[in-house]
Amino acid sequence: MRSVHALAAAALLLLPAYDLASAGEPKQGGILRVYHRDSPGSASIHEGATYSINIPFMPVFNNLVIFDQHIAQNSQDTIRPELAESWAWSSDNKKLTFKLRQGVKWHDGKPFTSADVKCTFDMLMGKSQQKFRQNPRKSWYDQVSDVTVNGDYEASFELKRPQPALISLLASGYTPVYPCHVSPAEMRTKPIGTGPFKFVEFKANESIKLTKNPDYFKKGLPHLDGIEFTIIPNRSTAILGFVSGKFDMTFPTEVSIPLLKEVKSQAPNAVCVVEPINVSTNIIVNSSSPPFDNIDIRRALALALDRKAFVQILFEGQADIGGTMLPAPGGLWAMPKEMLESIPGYGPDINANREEARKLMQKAGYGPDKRLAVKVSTRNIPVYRDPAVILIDQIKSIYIDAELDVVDTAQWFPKVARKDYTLGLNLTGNAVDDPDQSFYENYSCGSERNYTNYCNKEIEKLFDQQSAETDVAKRKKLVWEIDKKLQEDVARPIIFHARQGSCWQPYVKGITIMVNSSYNGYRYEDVWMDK
Amino acid sequence: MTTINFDSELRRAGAHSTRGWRRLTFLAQRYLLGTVGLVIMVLFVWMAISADLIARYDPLSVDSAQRLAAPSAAHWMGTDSFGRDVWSRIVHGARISLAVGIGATALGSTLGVIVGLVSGYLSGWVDLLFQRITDILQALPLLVLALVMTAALGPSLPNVIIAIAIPLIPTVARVIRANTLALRELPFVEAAKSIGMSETRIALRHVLPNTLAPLIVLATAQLGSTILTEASLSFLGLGIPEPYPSWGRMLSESAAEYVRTAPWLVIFPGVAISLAVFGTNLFGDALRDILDPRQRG
Amino acid sequence: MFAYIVRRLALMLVTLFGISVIIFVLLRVVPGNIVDILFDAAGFVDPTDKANLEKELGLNLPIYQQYLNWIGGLLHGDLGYSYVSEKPALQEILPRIPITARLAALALLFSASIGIPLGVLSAVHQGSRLDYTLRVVSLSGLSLPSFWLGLLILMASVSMFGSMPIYNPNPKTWTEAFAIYAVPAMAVGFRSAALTMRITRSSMLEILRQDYIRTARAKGASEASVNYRHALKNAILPVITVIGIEAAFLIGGLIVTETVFNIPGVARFLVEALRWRDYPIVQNLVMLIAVVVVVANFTVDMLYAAIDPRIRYGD
Amino acid sequence: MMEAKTEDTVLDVRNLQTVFFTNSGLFRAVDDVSFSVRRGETLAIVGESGCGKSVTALSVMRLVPDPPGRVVGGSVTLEGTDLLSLDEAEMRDIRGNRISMIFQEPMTSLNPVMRIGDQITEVLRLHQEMTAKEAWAKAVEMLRLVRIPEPQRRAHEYPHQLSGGMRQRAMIAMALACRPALLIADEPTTALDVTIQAQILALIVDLQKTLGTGLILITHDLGVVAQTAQRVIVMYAGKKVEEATVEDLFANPKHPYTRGLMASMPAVISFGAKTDARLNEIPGMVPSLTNLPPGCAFAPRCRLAIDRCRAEYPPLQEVDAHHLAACWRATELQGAP
Repeated sequence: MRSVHALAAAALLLLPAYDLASAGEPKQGGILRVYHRDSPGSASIHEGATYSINIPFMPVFNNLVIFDQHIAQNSQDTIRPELAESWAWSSDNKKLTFKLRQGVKWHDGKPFTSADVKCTFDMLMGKSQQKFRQNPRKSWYDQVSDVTVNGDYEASFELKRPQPALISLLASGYTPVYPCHVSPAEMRTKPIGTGPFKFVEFKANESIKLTKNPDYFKKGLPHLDGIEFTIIPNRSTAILGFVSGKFDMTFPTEVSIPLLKEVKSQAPNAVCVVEPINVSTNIIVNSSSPPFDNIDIRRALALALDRKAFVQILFEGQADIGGTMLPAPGGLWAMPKEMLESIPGYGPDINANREEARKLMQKAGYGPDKRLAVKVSTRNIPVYRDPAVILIDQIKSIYIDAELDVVDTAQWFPKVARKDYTLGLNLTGNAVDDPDQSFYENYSCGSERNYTNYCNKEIEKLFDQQSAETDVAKRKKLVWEIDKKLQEDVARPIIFHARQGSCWQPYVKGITIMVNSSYNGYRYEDVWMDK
Repeated sequence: MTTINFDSELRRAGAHSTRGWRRLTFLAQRYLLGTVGLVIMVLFVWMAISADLIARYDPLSVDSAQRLAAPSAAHWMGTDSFGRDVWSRIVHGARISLAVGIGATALGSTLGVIVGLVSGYLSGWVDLLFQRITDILQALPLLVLALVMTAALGPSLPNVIIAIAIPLIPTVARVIRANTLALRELPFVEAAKSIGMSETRIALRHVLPNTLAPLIVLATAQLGSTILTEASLSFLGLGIPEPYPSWGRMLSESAAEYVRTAPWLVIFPGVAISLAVFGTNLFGDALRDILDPRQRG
Repeated sequence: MFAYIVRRLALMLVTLFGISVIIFVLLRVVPGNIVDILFDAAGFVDPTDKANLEKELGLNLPIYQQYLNWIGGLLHGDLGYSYVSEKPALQEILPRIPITARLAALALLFSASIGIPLGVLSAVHQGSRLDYTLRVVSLSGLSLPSFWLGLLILMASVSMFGSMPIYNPNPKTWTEAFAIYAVPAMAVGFRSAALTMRITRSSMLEILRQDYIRTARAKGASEASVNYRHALKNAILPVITVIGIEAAFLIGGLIVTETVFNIPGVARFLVEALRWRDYPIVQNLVMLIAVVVVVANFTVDMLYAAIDPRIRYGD
Repeated sequence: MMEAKTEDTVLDVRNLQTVFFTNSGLFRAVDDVSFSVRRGETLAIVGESGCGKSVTALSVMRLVPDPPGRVVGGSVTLEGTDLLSLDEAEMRDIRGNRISMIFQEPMTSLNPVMRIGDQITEVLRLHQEMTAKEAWAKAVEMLRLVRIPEPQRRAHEYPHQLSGGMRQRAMIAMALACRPALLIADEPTTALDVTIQAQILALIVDLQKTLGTGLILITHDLGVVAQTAQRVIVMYAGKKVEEATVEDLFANPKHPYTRGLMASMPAVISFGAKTDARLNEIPGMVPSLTNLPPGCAFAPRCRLAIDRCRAEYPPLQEVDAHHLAACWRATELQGAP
């Protein structure tokens, strides 16, 4: 596995290394067969918050701008034009204007214009007549006051204050442009886009089929005749299907490290990479009621964590330890190692940390004879349950006897919202590797996804300060400081940032797995098959 | 005419072994499969009872240094990806399986007996109502009902036991009802009535004990199937949740990821489930032969 | 006979009505519904969106009202709309029925064609080594968790043939079509074959003790004639009942097998719909399964009457 | 022994021994029993239930269920052939063809899922070269012979559509279809209504006369014996205890057990019950066959028993001409009981 890891690291440095290695004229045709891990709730990317929707439907759409599909690390420098030919910030950094491509047609033949852009973002901001059934990323546009059009081929975003990160949000796979003339309900079942592939059918629990868009505005693309996703929720069956050659590719970023070994042992030719998915596993601590309203106990908890053990057990060493922001080398905003290790609980000497934690516990009145009994609540899904099992084992060392409390998916968020838990094990995914997205969503006062209701007005100010900062180096410094503070406050202790594997058959060319997001790299317009 | 060895024929028929140890060894030979089943069952029950003694490690204790260790003197059945000792988990898993098996069977049988007894004894509209209840429960396949029940009740050990127990009711109720109906007409029940014994007392003192044999046969047969149902629920993600080391989950969760790299994670839970179920089935078969003379071959 | 059928049909309706109430209530007393699941991935539940959505789906109505709406629709052939796909439930369920039906029919065929002959063989040679072997094999068949059996078959097929049967709506070759259905059918059928075998065996043993078997022997009939001409025709009656019961047993087995073999049939759909709390689908699927089971039992009784002259002509 | 083998002899049974191996021990169901039947003769075998009458019949048919039972000694000669030395296929040719048997329970002895006609046809086609059509015609003829009204229609019916008496008639038709040399009727009327009993019995005797068949009539009912049999053997605890002509036996029973049986015979012959009626005049029960006393098996129940009876088993002796009895005090007993 080490070699796969090393390979991934190499790919990271050489960036589009894969293409140089397998250079050659792309062959046309063929249907890319991919298995899908579960049946997405709908086909509407805007109404979803899982890459179960992004992956199969991103090829149907285009964004205004998009992260370069062949540069693994997303950053502002890798943003490329798509439906917009160019973009420009106003001098006060409060207006972002896009010049739109002309002659683009929706899959139903209607022309694409600036009205579609306005419709899409008005709906996202909740301003239009038509409403999404759910709108999970509304907060991305909190700083946008209005979207205006100038003729059919120009659209501008007016901002309340400078927010350089906006362009990154617009470049995410989560931000396709929807047609104005199709209702949100229709988009959930029969999506219409401008993208390289047209939607053919979506049979729930069975398959999703896309076919080549012959009128795609990028001439000569796509190479494939179509993409077929077969929905296989059972991982054993899915992997066996891939190994036996029934699929050209696994569901991206869905192969666990142990499973990767199985794949490698049965299909040695398969190309596999393991990359960070920018999903952090963290502990939500209910600080509004005893015993974790006591900062000492919260600190003890943070000190008791042996993050390396988590990574060792769950990822055979292949996951990253960091703060809120995705650690390097995948992440752009992670604090330096020395800084990280200065945070309580991140220091390398676990025993010393735990000794300190026990002292804190004793201070709070607990000890070997008076142990603290708590429940660790989490969802009944292995990726949630497994780290919880380790957590329970680790906090035994600081006089805490925890019991696992598994919660049905349908009852999880209502339960969390009711504050009906003491410790919870949670996963937080970040679509874009940008502090704005993760700080505001998870730590700002009153945000829906700030489960712990952490609210610190000073930090809140720092959030705004970094968000408005246009100098990247300065912004980084600010971000590090915030991140460190968040960890020290035990706002939501981050345990690790997961990595996942993706595999494809050697003849599949043109796939790049992103290293700092698992939501943005699935346009697949120039994927081809060498067979 | 061929000569006949009377002694060996008689031994085969089980003569000279009317009591004590010889009787037992004879039964063991006569019902060889049943004895094997009994031995397996006793072994598992012993495992469950003395789990704390024979488990060599804490079944929940995680050890990142010892993960995926192959079977060895230190870890007889190796360790899992958390570094937990598989032997200890199997042993404690016996407890869980037994809890599910016996818990669900006992609960299902008790409810079934109540429904069957009341239905068969009281007749009239109560019977009609209870029969409709059994009809309703019987019209849904066991796994479908258990699935809907666990989905509705949420994952936990007692809930899984309840979800598996409810679908067992109709079979038991039917057998008990039929038996009760037959027994009601028998002279000793008539006699009990004539000396003024109360209906409830008759039902409990006379009718119930006489339906015990078929009940035991039925319950043994169901014991194995409850263990399998739990395994199926685990596979569908609705079984007994962590931290309980359930065999079904141990098997279904390692089936994909460790078949080649750590086969002991797949083999031992698989063997444990199959063997336990096999044992109860063998024993149940023999028990049916012994207790239900109609079926005796 | 006619009165009997009418009575049976009436009782069937009562049973189905009871099931509809139970399943409906069961689904709704639990906290959490489709809306929570839809919001799940987003990581939070927006209360106004949730209220809107619940209103849109009619989940805000009083429970009896919801029930009446459902049953009212059902009587008009309107099964409602799937919450998830937003397509008519009928349109979602209907295309899956033939898949599962084909699978179940093959499995039943397999189970009967293996189980009945082996059961007869085992009974006729009661106490022999063959009998022991068959009993042990059938019991071990009943002892394997069905998902495990299915996975073993898949793994064996991958390592032996480098390929595996995975569902494909338009199989290209006959062999593929056969593999797609026959292999999973065997995985389910194996267990029910074991069950059928055991029941055939005990039924045969029971029959072989009957007086008329002795009569047949006294006539000078050969062993084969006694076993097959005289005994089997009688023994098959309880076996038919059992095959009816097995229809229910099979559906349970199919849930697991359809998941393992990734077959988009009715049984797996139920599991998925439960996960999504897609009530219209779950309700209607459970009703469908109940109807199948109830009708299967009814058919078996009728079949019984057709085969057994005592019932056909008797009162 | 009593009579020499003549050409007339259909069946000759010598020293037949049939044992059962059970888990409570060896059980001698038939112990050293000899008898013979002549063409057209009716031999009655009498005794309480469990005395070995039926096992004797099954031993002759070689239908003793094995395990647990086994014929372990003696010979059974039918029309000069030793049945015990035949292999199973040869024996099958005899059964239903040369020897037939009618059982006690007409309700359960016919296959419920086969038409009456088919069941008779089967035996015909097994033993005689016949087309299906011929066999069916013959079956209908047999039904007419046993006086079943509308035989054509009845042949198409199933057993449950016939009354008990009808069914027993059908059984008789089946048994006699191949004109056997010997018919064994094992309590053929016990399960029937009293009014039917006499008819069936008359039918059997009548047909036996017409066809010249030898008949072994197994019964516990001495009234039946008096009406139909020429000779009688009395069995007790697996052994033959007395044998005589009907006249001799009724006039002058020589065994206390036989005398007891006669004394308990009601004036009106009416055993309607399926099980043998309990004999009031004989105290005690039939002894357990696995645990027989060393002397005479009947001694514990016998009012006349002396010490010798308890110590030594009495041999079967010819106490009168053609009259055998196994009792130390046989000669002391004179006249009707």
